Amino acid sequence: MIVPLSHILGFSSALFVMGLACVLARRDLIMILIGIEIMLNAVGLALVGASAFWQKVDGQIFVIFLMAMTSAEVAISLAMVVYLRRQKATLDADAYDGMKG
Amino acid sequence: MTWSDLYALLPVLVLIFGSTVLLMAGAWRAAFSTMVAYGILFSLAAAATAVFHTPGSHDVAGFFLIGGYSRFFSILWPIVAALTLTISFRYGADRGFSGGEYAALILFACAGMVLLSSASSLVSLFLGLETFTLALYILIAFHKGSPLGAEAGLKYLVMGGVATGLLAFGIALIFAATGTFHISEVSILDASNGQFHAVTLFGWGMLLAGIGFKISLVPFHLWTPDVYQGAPSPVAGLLATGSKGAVFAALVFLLGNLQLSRTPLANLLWVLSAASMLIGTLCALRQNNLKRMLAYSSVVHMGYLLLALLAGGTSGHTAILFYLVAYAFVNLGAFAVVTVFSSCATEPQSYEDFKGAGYRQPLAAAALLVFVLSLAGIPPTAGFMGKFAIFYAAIETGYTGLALIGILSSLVSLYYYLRPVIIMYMSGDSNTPSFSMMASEKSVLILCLIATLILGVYPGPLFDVITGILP
Amino acid sequence: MNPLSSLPILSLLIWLPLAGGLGCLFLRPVRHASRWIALGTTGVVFALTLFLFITGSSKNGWLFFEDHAWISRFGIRYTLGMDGLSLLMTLLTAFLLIVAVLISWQVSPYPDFFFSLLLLIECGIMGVFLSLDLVLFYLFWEIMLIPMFFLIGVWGHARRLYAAVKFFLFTLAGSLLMLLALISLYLLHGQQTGDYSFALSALIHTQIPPNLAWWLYGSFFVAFAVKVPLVPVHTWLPDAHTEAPTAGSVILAGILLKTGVYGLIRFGFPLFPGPAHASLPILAVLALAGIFYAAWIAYAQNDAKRLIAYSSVAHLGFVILGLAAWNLTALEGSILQMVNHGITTGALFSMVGMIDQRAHTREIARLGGLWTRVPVLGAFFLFFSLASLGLPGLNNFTGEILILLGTFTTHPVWAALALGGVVFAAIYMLRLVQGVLWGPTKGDEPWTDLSGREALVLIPLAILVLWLGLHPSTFLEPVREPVQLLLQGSMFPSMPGGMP
Amino acid sequence: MTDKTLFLIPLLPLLCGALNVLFGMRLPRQLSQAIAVGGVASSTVLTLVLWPLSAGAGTHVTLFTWLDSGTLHVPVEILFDPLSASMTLMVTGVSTLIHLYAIGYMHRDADYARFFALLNLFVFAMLTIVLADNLLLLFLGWEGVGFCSYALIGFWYREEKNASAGRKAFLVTRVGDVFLGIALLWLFKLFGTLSISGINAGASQLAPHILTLLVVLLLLGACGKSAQLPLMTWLPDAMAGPTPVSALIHAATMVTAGVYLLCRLFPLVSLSSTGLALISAVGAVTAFYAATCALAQREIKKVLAYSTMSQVGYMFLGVGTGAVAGSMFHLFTHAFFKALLFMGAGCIIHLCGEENDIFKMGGLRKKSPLVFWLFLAGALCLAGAPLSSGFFSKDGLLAAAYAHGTPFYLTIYILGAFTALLTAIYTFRLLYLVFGGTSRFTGDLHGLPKLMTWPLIPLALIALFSGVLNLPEIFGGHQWLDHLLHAAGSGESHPLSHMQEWTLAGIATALFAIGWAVAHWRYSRFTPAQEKKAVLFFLHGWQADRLVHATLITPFAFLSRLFWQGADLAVIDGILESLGQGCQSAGERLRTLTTGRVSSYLASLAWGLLLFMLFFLLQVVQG
Repeated sequence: MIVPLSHILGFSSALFVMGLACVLARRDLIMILIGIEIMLNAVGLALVGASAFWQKVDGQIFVIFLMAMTSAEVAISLAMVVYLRRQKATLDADAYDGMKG
Repeated sequence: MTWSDLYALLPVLVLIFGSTVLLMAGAWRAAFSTMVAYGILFSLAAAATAVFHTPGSHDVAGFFLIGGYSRFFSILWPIVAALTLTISFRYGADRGFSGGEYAALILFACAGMVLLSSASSLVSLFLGLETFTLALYILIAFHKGSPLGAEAGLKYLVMGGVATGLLAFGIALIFAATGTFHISEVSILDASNGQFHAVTLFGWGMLLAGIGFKISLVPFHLWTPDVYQGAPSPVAGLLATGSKGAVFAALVFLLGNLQLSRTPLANLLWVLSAASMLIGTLCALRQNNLKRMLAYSSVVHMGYLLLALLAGGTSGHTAILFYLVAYAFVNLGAFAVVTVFSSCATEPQSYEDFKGAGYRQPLAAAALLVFVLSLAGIPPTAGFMGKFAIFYAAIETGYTGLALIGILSSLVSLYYYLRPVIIMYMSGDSNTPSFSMMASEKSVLILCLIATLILGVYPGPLFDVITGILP
Repeated sequence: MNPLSSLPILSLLIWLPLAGGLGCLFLRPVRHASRWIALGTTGVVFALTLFLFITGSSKNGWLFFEDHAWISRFGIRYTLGMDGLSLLMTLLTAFLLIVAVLISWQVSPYPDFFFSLLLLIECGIMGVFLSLDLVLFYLFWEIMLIPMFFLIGVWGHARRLYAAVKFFLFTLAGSLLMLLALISLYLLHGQQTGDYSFALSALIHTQIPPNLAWWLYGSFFVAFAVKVPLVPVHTWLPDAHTEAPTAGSVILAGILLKTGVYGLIRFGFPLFPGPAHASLPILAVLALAGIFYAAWIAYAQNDAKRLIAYSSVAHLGFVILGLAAWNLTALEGSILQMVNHGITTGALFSMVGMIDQRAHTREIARLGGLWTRVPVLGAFFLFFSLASLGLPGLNNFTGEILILLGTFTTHPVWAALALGGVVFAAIYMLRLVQGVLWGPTKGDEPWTDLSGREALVLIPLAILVLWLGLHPSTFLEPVREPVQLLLQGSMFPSMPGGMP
Repeated sequence: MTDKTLFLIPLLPLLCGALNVLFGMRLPRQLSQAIAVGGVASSTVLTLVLWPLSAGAGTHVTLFTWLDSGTLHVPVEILFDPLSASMTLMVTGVSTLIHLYAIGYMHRDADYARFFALLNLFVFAMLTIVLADNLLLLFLGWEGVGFCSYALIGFWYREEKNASAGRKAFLVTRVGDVFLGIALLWLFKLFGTLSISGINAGASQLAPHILTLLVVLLLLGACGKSAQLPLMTWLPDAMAGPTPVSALIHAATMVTAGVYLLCRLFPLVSLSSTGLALISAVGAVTAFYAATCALAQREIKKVLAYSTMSQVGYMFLGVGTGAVAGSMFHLFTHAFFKALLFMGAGCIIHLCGEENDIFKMGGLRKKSPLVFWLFLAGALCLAGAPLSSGFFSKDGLLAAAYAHGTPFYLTIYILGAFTALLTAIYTFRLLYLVFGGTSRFTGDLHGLPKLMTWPLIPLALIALFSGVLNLPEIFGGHQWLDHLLHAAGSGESHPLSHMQEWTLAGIATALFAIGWAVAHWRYSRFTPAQEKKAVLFFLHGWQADRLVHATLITPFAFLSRLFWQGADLAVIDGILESLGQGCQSAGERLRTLTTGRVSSYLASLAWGLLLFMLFFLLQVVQG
């Protein structure tokens, strides 16, 4: 293996944290969703790396599942964005605070 | 994947088949009630299949372990789905739900729950979890006319997405550290696996955080009340019982065969359990919205279940399974009452809407009474037996401290469980509009009521079954 | 051979009221059906207990015993047993329930609901007095709470919600601890003997490490102390008694409080003899505190019901003192006094209810001159008040004097102090009597004197007051043997499989 | 006729009382009255008929077992011996006369049934005290008379004052009863039985200090019922009751129950010389105290009440000297003349139209000579006029004290003698103020029903001549009562020489004469004047009530409120409620975390994750 597993894990962790930071920092719904996608892609990276390290295809299979799942989620998310946009003319996530306490 | 594998998964296949059929049939604009009725039939068929279908112990592709344990949940979750659908007849029709999608999504979610409950690999765990989560994203926001529903959908979507990320990353880390997804192998959490010890631990941390979100443990619980409140009541019932229960079923499997109390996780779970019991209880004290109260109460109950999980062993796992069954009927019943009280346009938002219900709607009120008493753990209800089993397990394994905290929280919780009772029976004049319940709603209430009481006074058979099927 | 012995008579005592209660609910459309069902059910139950009392009181051992498997996972069995003590308690329960039904004859609103709750309470109490399996006992112990909570909460007076919730929370606080303790005890016993069972007869043989024994006993004790109630966990009582409807007060004071003492006698002492005996002085101190403290507070009350409620605390102090003395005479006195207090206080609460119906107030300052208006009612009130303050020849005296005589032989100072409490009792009771009966008449609308139904309630009570006062042996005979066994630290052997 | 017939003596009044309780309101007045009188009269007759049974050690009968538990065995048993027989005869006889008088007295009261029922119940309870051979049974009667006294004092309950007086009587006597009760418990512990005969028989085995304590307890019990210091404050107030009640309960019978108790248990009491001395001292001091108070009273019945207290004090004094028979003698004579005086007072009050104040009477001798002569007969006995019954009985007691010869008993004698002087003074003060001089009474005199006067005539004769019951030898008597009661026990006797006896009789006569003279000088021509402070002090019974109020009642009421508002509501409920409040406000605060905004939910998720990671980092670092 050319790249040591630790590097892959380090890189994907960094990517994951960046994605998480995006989710935490942004209020725009689209940006939050993008952050989530980044996190999930970091997962895919780590899985592929680990799969290579252990010489097992399990991880790669999981990545395929993950991609399918992600696309389903994206579809739902986008539908949701459109739906929300119709409900209230904003995509600021914090604007939706009708329920609290 | 062989034919025998498919044969073993028969109940799930029935669900998925039903779901697909309904989804397609929905294109022909069949009436809502017809579709829901078919949905009920499919889920009952799945349950019946599971009852009569005995494939024996079978490991499907290293993903799903089919056996008594999974069969148990293959019966339970379809029943929950069927009940959810049964209470939706009037509720959904009033709100213009499109029948095919609604029933199909519930069946689909149910399939996810069954899969999750029988997962033997982290991959299948993830897939099962995501299957019903995705369905729930839609179901929560299903009522298009409701701003609250949209808000709830948004919150669940965003939080769920992040939690999915955590979960997946945790799984990836564990895989990186151990090279396997299989639960029986990754569960070995001792320090022996050298260099990757840290990675494993971080992986577990992520995994637990993701799961903690799904079962709304403190501090990942904040979404719960909002989502419960915004979601359509039947869906909230499914969310509260099925989705959480399935996760716990998987957790028992995941953490079952390691001596939890000896691992570093024990301390963490201890704190999580205590915090969930206490904070959930305190937050529920001043709630005026029944659904939000139920949400906080579910936080508390997850704390109890975590306590049983921590205790582990046969007692702990028996307690969890029993509690899940009891909790399913009780909570579903409670949400059914909310559904029954929902008018065309709105759901009851505050306790005041139940004022005097004890005399206007005796059956619904009596049912809610029994359900909240059961949640409070007062005999002769299922909740008492469940709590008894949990405290039993806790004391047996020496978690007396947590048991005491549990006692304290159930004492305080009595106060908020009594509040709706007081409103219904002891607050004088009625605000409740007179309405007559549909037979379907009545039957769900009566079924849940009887189940709650029977499990409370004669839990022996269920305990025996559970003891027989534990992995 | 007893003709009833082929019947599961103990189960009947428990489940008959439940069936009646459900009957009340389901026959709602029939006008006035519920009250007759309630009267019929309580009547039949009373007849059963009376029959048992007449025929069975001289036998040895358990008079009746039932034992069935129930929840095998935890070794919980459905074990019921009746000895003299339970017999006496069930008799009292059955009797007071009839009283409760009769005084609530015209209850409104929701009479069917009301009577079904009454019957549910009877079911719970009977279960408590008959269970010999700890979990079964606990089950019934909690079941009693819910209907009582409703009685107070729905038909109570102004502060009923506060009182109802307080009642529920107090009692639950105690009993939850007991739940933990009984599970611990069970596990300990199972680990020692391999026999995992919640049966009382098995658990009394557990060898408990002293330290743990204290904790466990403490948990049980708290549960029972709340119910008795002992100072300082008594404050639920005045509120609950005052706010409850008349029947609720009668049942609360007459029976529910006794379940606490019964629990101590049946479970607390046999299970934990070590700490129980070591804690007798504490018990005595609490009892004495109760006697004086509650009497003192009773004097300051303006609400007649609340005054009687506090007097209950004081009277129960005597009962506990008898327990603390731990000898035959004192214990018999305690048991007798439980019955006595049930009768007298039940009667007094009923009477305050009757007065309230006429005067629409229970405030002592606004009552007065009752004798002029309703002399018969007044005479009964005076009679029961005298019984309550311990006039010899009436029932409370016999109980108190047995307790005191028994206590004095071992602990003279306790008894002497407690005797001082008798003066206190006279002080507050006479204040009540004076406020209600004597003085000028207030208001001038005519009142009807005792109605036939009310007389039907009061006359049997009055006869019992005299009977217990002049010939208590009738009621002491059956408890002698259980008390002797208790003092020896053993109990009747259980009889697996039911009837001998 | 079996011995069990003896039980009829107390049970007949009980039966008749019960009849009146149950049906009195529906019966015609005559029938109700007849039942009441019949019950008591038949008891009297029965006592006379059964008198032979009392000979020697008497007759002991058991009816049934009352209490039975372990070693405790309490039968309902009575002892008909000379002591109880003579007391029974006195009680029933006097009661019969008073019942008759009461018919006249109550002729206008609508509540006659209650009155006669209570009166009969009282007689029952009193006879139970007298006849009981078991302390617990005695206690039953003891409390029973307490209750009847309570109910009868407050008979006219519409006035708050009367009801309060009854309550006070009940409570104060109950304080005494507590001590009696303790004695009873202790005796049971010591002897294992509560039988009076058994206790008397076994008393000599007790240690002296225990005996003394027991006697003190018994004495305190007796003090309550007999209105002796310090439990005497209830008696003057008890005069709020109808006059027959005062005559029966608060003069003739109940107040002497304490004396009877001590006599009954004399074999035990006599074993403690300290105890005896204490009894004497209490008696003498009370006698003196009450006499001083009687001097200043304005209400006719209160004068008599204090004089009763004073005379009962003499009886205690007598018991303390060991003169049981003497005390019983005085008890009997006092019962006769005091009942007579009270009923006479009732007549006077009735004559004057319910006027109680002697300062507003006067000149009644001419208006109603019959009442005057009857009252005079009683008054002479009370004042100790030579050869009257009171003279002999009181003199006997003083002589017994003198005979001891110790400085202590001499002091007692001197106090007693001085009290005798005071007695003469207040008696004649009363006579002069009521009957002498000119009438200060405004208004018409009322007529008297015949039944209010003629029962007094036999009583007056008995009162005057009952001295023969125990006439000392120097007057040619045989001390019949002394011999009769010998079995009841007596202390060590100190025979006096005839010379000493004559001297004592002379002193008594002189005191009587001086007292008369003083009263004549001061009150034969009376004009009401402003009362001095000292007089007021005596009028209010040395301010005993105020003292009790300040030291006991006020603190009691204060504590009662303190415990209720302070401890129960503020502390216990307060702590619990603030716990509840704390939970609620904590919940409120925690709820604000659920802001409704996704960003803060995400933040909390992130914080939770951070904590998880930190936790695991810690695990990793620790290895």
